[in-house]
Amino acid sequence: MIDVEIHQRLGDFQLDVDFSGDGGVTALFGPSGSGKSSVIKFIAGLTRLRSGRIVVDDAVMADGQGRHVPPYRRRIGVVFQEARLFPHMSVGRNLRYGRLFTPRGQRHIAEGPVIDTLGIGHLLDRHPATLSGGEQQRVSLGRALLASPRLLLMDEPLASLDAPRRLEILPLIEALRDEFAIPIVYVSHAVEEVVRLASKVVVLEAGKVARVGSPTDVFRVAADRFEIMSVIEGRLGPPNAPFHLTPVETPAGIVWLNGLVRPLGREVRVLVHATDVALATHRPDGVTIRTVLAGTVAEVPEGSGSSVTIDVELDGGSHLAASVTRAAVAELDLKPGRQVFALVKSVALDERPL
Amino acid sequence: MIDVEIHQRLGDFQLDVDFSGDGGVTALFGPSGSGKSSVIKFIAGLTRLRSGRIVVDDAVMADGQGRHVPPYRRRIGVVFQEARLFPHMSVGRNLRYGRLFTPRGQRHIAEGPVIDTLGIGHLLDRHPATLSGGEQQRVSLGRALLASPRLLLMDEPLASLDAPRRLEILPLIEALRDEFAIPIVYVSHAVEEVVRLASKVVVLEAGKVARVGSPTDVFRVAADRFEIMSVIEGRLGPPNAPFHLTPVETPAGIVWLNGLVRPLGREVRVLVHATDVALATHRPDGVTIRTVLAGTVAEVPEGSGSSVTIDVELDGGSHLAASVTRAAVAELDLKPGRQVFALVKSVALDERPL
Amino acid sequence: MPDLSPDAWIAIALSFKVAAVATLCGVPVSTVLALILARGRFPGKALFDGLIHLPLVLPPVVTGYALLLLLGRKGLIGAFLDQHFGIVFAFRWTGAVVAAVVMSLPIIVRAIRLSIEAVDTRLEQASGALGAGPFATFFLVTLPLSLPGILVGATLGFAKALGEFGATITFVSNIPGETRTIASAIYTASQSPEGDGEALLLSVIAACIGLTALVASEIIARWFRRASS
Amino acid sequence: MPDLSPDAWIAIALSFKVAAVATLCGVPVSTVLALILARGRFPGKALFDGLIHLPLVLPPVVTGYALLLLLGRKGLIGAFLDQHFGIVFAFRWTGAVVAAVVMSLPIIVRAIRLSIEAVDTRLEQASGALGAGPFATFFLVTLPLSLPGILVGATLGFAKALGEFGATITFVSNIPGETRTIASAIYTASQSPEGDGEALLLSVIAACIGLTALVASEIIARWFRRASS
Amino acid sequence: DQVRVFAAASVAPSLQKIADTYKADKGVEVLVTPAASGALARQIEAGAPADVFISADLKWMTYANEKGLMKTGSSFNLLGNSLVLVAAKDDKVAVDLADKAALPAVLGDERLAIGEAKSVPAGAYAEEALKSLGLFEAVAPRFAPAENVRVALQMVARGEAKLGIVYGTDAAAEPGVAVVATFPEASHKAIVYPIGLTKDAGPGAADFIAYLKGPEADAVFTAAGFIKPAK
Ligand SMILES: Nc1ncnc2c1ncn2[C@@H]1O[C@H](COP(=O)(O)OP(=O)(O)OP(=O)(O)O)[C@@H](O)[C@H]1O
Ligand SMILES: Nc1ncnc2c1ncn2[C@@H]1O[C@H](COP(=O)(O)OP(=O)(O)OP(=O)(O)O)[C@@H](O)[C@H]1O
Ligand SMILES: [Mg+2]
Ligand SMILES: [Mg+2]
Repeated sequence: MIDVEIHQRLGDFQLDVDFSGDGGVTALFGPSGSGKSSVIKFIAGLTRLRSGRIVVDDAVMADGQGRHVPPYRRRIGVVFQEARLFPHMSVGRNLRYGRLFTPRGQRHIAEGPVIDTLGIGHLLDRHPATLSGGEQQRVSLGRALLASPRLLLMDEPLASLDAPRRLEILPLIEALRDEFAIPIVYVSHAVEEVVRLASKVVVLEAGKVARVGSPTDVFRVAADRFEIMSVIEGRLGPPNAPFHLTPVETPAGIVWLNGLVRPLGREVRVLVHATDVALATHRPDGVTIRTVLAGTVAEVPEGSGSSVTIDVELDGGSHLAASVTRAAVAELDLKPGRQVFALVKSVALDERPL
Repeated sequence: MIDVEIHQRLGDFQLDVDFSGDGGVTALFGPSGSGKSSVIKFIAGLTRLRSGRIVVDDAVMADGQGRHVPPYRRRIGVVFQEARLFPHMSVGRNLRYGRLFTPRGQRHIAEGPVIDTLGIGHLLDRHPATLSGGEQQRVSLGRALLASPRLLLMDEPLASLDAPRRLEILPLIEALRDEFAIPIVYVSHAVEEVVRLASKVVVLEAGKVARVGSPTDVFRVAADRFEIMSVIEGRLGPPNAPFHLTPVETPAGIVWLNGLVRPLGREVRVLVHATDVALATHRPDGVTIRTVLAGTVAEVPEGSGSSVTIDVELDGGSHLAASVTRAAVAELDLKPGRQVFALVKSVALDERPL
Repeated sequence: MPDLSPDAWIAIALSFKVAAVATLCGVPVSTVLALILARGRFPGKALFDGLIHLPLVLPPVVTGYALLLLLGRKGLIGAFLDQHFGIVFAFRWTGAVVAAVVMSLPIIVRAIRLSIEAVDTRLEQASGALGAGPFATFFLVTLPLSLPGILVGATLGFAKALGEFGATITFVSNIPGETRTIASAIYTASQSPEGDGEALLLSVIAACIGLTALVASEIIARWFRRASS
Repeated sequence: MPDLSPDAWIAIALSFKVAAVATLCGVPVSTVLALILARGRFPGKALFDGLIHLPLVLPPVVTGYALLLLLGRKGLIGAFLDQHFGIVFAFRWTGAVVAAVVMSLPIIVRAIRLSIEAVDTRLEQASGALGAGPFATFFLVTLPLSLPGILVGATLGFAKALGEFGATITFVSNIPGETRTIASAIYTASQSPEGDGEALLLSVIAACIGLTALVASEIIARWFRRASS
Repeated sequence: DQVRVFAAASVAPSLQKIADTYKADKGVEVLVTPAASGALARQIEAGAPADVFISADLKWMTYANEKGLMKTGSSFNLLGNSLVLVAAKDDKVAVDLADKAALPAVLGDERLAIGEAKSVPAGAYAEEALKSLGLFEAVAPRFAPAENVRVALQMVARGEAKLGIVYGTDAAAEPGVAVVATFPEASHKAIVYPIGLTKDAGPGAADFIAYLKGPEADAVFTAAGFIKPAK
């Protein structure tokens, strides 16, 4: 759905990026100054491409050879890293700005739900100057959405929001992705968000693509152990209403999700942080941890720090990363081939399946 | 060290805040639009106080009655939520700006280490306009530090930085707090940061102080279960060098810290997320979880969701919050007075003690 | 003000009309010119810029004379306008408007251009990304954000139009009731010693009108600033 | 340009000197006035603002006459300056500078004020929070960020000083070599039937000087914009 | 109907008074448009609505005639003027123009206000007179050329210039100055104000010119200090 190839110098900074994204969320991930915002600006057409190619939905937006569809004809929504609200317009007029230029038939996204979810209904008559940082960011997000773009570029849209507010807004972005089928390029430093939203992660480093792949693949080898995650696929079982839990049936055992998730039988992906997994050599009992998955140790990397990330092949073939201390590895004699039970604190899973 | 009392209307927003901070880090925490930045601006003297009192180190900065020490005489450093860099000066000149107005004898903070830690050495000749969002934020942080202020106000200074970069910068802030003994008022949405840095947390909600206290106390009753934390105090034991672990001896058992932390015998505080704690009815074995603490269930709140946060009184009297599913509570028949073992995934503890 | 002759009152009314119309015409024209100069890139831009500034550099009489040569009924452009559209500027109050516009153009254009160049281009980018074409962006973002400059331009233009004398009297003469503005009336009065009192009185009146316009513009500016915060 | 009389060359040199000095004096004065008007709050501010704009509203001759009354050797202020400091403006080129400064003041002040008011006050706040007092903040932040306006002010002031005629000739007369500027020379030439050629030639020269100043200011502005990005 | 008179600024005040009585007497409105003679001549050339042109000197009437702007033979000298040396009223000075040393001596290093010779007729006459009296070389460096005679007068009245050379009419009207000496008629060309009908003058214009030659007008002109033109 989107093809990006950029070879260009910005001052002293050389950007050489080549990736494509499908219909879902493509995450741009990488350290500060790695070129994420620059890529966004090229896709939006705000920086002129001199060498490379930007294609959205089979339409060539720029080919570095003179073809340069101006930004206002691209129908690409941008949530900028800074809010960039129009200071002379009320919040309401800011929000409705894009709508003016959206053909009537393409105004897919209704105002009410967006404003409600963003919690900015009480700000409509205010001017941007007096808004708080997070309020500005939410209005800016709303403004981009309400233009009903055919591609959405979001540059750290939730950076200055508190955790509860983020959790409220994430479903909105998921709805854009799923219900409205708007492809999204999403810049974020929050692994949680990226993993939850993205089907593809492009990791930038110093202007180059360092890794590309699914969140699982990319974060499995992430440099920082807090970023390592696994994804387990399964099928929703009948919810346990009194206890507000829903089982996800997987070949390796049942993963318990918090909340009542339906419909029965739906295929879901469940996300597990490597740091939320403990391993036991026999099936434990009398423990509050309810999700216990059976498998065998596939790989125990050498290491010199206190922790290592062990690769466990679960029954059924999917892989699970578990971050454990080397001391425990030695004590329990964990080595490839050894049968283990992975204990996953169900409460540490995300509220909604991916 | 700092006393803040503010009663003032900003447009439709009524701010009524009263708190004090000691020499360490006082965190301002709260949802978007709760008044955190407004408080910062009052302390810095950028908004004129009409009713209330701001006292820093026994000096009355503003008393709402005409006394208003102008900002430039307060020697209070501010890291703004937006970077506010001077666009006509190079990064280097931005960084050195505050130094011009700092009496020679009070220039405590050396340039080199700050610039190195922030990773902005290669930007010194650049102008702010072309910096990335995170680069701007780091320069702005450096600029405030290099003025060697006697009080530092930081408004989400790490919001747009990647996790590894944050982990690099946090020790710098800790050094300001510990080595230079600069009191800090710190606004952040990241519970991790707040817990790591702050000795006191002031939670704002809609312009009022909702809760005040130590991070433990505050996050113990936090509305969002991801924010609930406990603090356990103990004494450093002899590190286990081969496995890179350090024991913290507590009456309830040993807490294993990743890394080699010294000196032996030092009193430390260890932080535990409620979501990182599992409970078992008998001491487990054959599990990679190494930190097992003994205690009794003190309280099991009623609840209707999937999880509840159980209060466990550890042997020795300190309290530990554990977030578990209600299903597990029922199955294991957890109730007050019941002997339990708390399993804490050591790898989920913070790298450094608080 | 009983000692003011009826002619003087007519001159005041005329000046007011000329200044108002000159401002109303001058500001839009200047806005377009300022936009072209601020954003446009074309060969000869410097020359074009210079041409606009010319009335500032030359003595007003020369500008007036140039206008007479160009726009007079027998002038290059004037003859054309007269024959094809029946538009005559020479020796009409509309000519005084033209003179005032030309003379105040450099000042107004500069003020507006300064404001346009101060507009944060990132906001214009944001507008573009929201689907607004160059025109829409100009009218919805650039122009409103340049309002301080436009207001200053209008104020300066109005004041200048009130005070303009040299080019006006040279281009459209000093015909009572038709082209005798306050400035020309002051000149006329000052030609005889008995006129000194009237000249002074007229000067004070001109100053008062100018001051009123100024205060009005300050109030509008303040109101505008308040509206956007 | 062989047909230009030596007198004309002297007038050109003098104009250049007067315009340059007027710009050098007018810009700092205007900057201070602009700052006072942009930021100050005091009673009578509107009147003060009006006073500065007066030369725009009144015919130049009236302004010149007022200068004569105030700053002439027998004038209110002039006599004082003469007796206590030996400063005389009447019939001196310095008087031409004064006339040019007064006449261009409203334009320069407005341009600079516009730029000062466009400076993001949050940057000034940041400066204050870094320990810079009002003066330091003004010189290190406000002023450099107002440079576009100051440059425009300087350009307009220079151009206006070149073209100023009415107030100058009334205040300091038209003495060859002392107070006869290009503008006076052009006017004088244009007032006799045979003078057309010389008037035209001088006008072209004045236009060229103005254009050069304009181009120079554009180059400086572009260089400055590039330096801050 | 109307008679539209383009008149040199210096004649305009008197002319306006005459116009007022003319309207009262004859019921014909006279519209007086004052400006510099040169500007008026060029405006007429550019098609300005004028029936009568009164110039402050011969050269612009000549210009108008040469360009064919005037009705042939319609122009004649309506008025004359004298040229006088003035000083501020309180300034007790006496100058004998016949004594070549007197004027420079009185002047010292002060200024002599005159009209700018090229643009103001009075200035041209003044230069001519000074030359013929042999005073020019001595006083030329002390000139303070003004844009019009009124300004020159003010310079003298205000004490900015020690002396001034202006028309008798101006000196008579300005209470702040006193006439120190009158230049001999022979020292300069006759000062005349030519008047004429423009090429497309309306029918009433000739009547008004006739009226200007009549006794009512003459009284006004004389009161203002104008004299009969030298033939
Ligand atoms: N015009 C320019 N001249 C020089 N360097 C530039 C220019 N534009 C961008 N850069 C540099 O390119 C790099 C990438 O910038 P970009 O804004 O894309 O980073 P980013 O990945 O969005 O970082 P962040 O997470 O901090 O926002 C930065 O180091 C920046 O300084
Ligand atoms: N002048 C004003 N007029 C009206 N409302 C104002 C004004 N100034 C601030 N507010 C409101 O006060 C509230 C607090 O703003 P503040 O910037 O302090 O929030 P914050 O806690 O910093 O939020 P964030 O985390 O989003 O930055 C916001 O809802 C804001 O809209
Ligand atoms: Mg960025
Ligand atoms: Mg804030």
